Amino acid sequence: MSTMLSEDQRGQTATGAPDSSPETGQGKPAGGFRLALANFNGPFDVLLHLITKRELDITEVALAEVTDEFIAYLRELQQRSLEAGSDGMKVLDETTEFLVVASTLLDLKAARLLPRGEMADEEDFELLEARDLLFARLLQYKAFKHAAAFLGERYETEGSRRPREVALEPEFAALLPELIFSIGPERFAKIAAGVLAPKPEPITEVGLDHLHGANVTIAAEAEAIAELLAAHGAMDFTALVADAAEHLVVVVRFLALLEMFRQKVISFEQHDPLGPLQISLAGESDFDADAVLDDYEGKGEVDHE
Amino acid sequence: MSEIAPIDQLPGGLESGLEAVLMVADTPVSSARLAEIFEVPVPRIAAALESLASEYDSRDRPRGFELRRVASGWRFYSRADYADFVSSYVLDGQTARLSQAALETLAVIAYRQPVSRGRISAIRGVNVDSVVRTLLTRGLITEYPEMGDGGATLYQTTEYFLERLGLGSLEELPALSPYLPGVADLESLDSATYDD
Amino acid sequence: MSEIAPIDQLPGGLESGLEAVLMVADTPVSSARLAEIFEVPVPRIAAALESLASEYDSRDRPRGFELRRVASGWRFYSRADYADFVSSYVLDGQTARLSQAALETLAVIAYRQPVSRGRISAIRGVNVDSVVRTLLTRGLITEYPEMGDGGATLYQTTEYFLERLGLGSLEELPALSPYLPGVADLESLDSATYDD
Repeated sequence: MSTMLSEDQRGQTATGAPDSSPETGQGKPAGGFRLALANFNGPFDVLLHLITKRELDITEVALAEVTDEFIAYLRELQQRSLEAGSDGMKVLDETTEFLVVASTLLDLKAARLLPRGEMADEEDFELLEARDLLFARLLQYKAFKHAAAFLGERYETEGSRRPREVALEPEFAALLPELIFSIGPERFAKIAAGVLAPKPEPITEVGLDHLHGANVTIAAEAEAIAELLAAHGAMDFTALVADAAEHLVVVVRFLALLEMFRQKVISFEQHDPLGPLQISLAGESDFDADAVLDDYEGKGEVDHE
Repeated sequence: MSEIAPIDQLPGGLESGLEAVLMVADTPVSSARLAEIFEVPVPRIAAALESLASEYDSRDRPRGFELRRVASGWRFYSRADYADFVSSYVLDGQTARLSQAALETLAVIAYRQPVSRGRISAIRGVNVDSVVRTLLTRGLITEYPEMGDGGATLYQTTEYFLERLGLGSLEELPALSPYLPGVADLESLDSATYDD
Repeated sequence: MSEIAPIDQLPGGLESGLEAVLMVADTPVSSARLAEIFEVPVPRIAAALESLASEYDSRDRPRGFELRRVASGWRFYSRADYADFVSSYVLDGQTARLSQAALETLAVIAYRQPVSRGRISAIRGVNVDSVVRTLLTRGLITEYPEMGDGGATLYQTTEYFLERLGLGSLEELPALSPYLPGVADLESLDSATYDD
């Protein structure tokens, strides 16, 4: 995790420093945590940075622990947008991006504050899913951030070399086949107009893409698992996710397995110690997709999916 | 092709012939294409190119240029040591840096191509419209010829992307999985997902 | 200028430095310009260039390239001995027609000249480097004598372009407005939209 921080500082991304950061100068008492606003690439970036700052591994961290700082960041973001008086669309866009993550974090924090056992099972489960989805996204984001660092380094070092890209020597240019260029001024003007006409600005949507990414649901993945098991008999987890196109599917399939186990649709078997866990249909009951739909589909703020 | 080729009858032979062709090339030239031009087998071309490249590098005086294999072929480059002087001669956007946002977006496209803006946004958690435009203008990405689901435009990296990063092919991109810590199951999934 | 120049501290020294700059130079470079770049006196530049040129010619193996002095300065050329091979490279896959990309780029240059590659890229939304080279090679455009902002090279169309289009002068280029429905004040709109 410590490498993340150094990268952030090398690139012009994140320099949110604990304690003495002078970047924002928003008149907060010295010593408080502040972030260099606008240096971050969205909510995942901020979250990753907050986790890094606490030297927590995102595979272990309880996200609830960084919630307060995250919410504080969101507040400053809004404050600054107001001050800058920038266009409302952009502010709205940015805010929704952060809200998705913030609401998930708040849920997690609330769960920690509640005494164990007071929450209904389904809510526990929703929370588990919310957290895991957030983890999955963070892991993915982190992986791409590292890949970006590799690309950035290559881009930088390669920039110090230049390819030879020169116009053809006249003797050889003269050998080229005579140009067929019988287009006429009118058609030429049409082409020019086509290129020079102002392009319609791409619709500035309030970014909803982050809310509706790939359509991955527990119900659908449970169905996929049941089909696979019906066709192949017992399988291990690796085989069950072999066709998954992204991490999120793996995570959701894992959650679906838990749900299916709870409903006694499947059973687990381990033949030798530390051996692969074999999963097969238990045959005791069918999977109740509706129960899952009820459980998860209403959960708008974590439904990036 | 085993007897004496025309190029062998010229002073300097194949190596000088290769130098002459590469001197006018404005894109990387593959050994296969050079083999056709000089009517000699590909392995002989490859060996001659390697030998030229190392001659430029390791002579008592390293040359101001180097011969490198990038994207789909070979090409002359100015040597990095002299970058300061070269850039004071050539003023253009080549050295303009890419922002962190542009690099992250480029990474997602490189590993997930062809990919829609919506999918990139989902992974990065932010709107990427303007960054994608920048990458298009820089020639690092281009539109994929086919539409994605629901008519979304898909993007892919270009040959220039490989050239600009000094990569021989997309396979030379490091695997994404080592960057994902401690998730064994995801690890094995990665090889299935990303190495395509 | 008589003490040790920065270039003397690099491996290869001035000669390799000159090779680096000339390898990427698109047009001949004068010794005066090279003297500025390397911060050494013109006579030293001239001597180094002469020595390089004769090294390429007279080594046991004549190089596939030569360094020649033409009116405006020095430039690398492919050596005439290998012209057959170079021609077969150049002619391979050449078409007699301009691609759509080339036509669009030419159109932007014709209606917005003098214009930089950066601006053309911004208007077309793609990298135009190689297309601009093609248009230069085909003699349809040429470099504008003055530099643009920040030292960018500007391009304009040629007499040959007008001939091919059957026009006597640039004023005869048809107005664009009839082809742009609903845009009353094109000129101001254009500059507002594309100025970068």
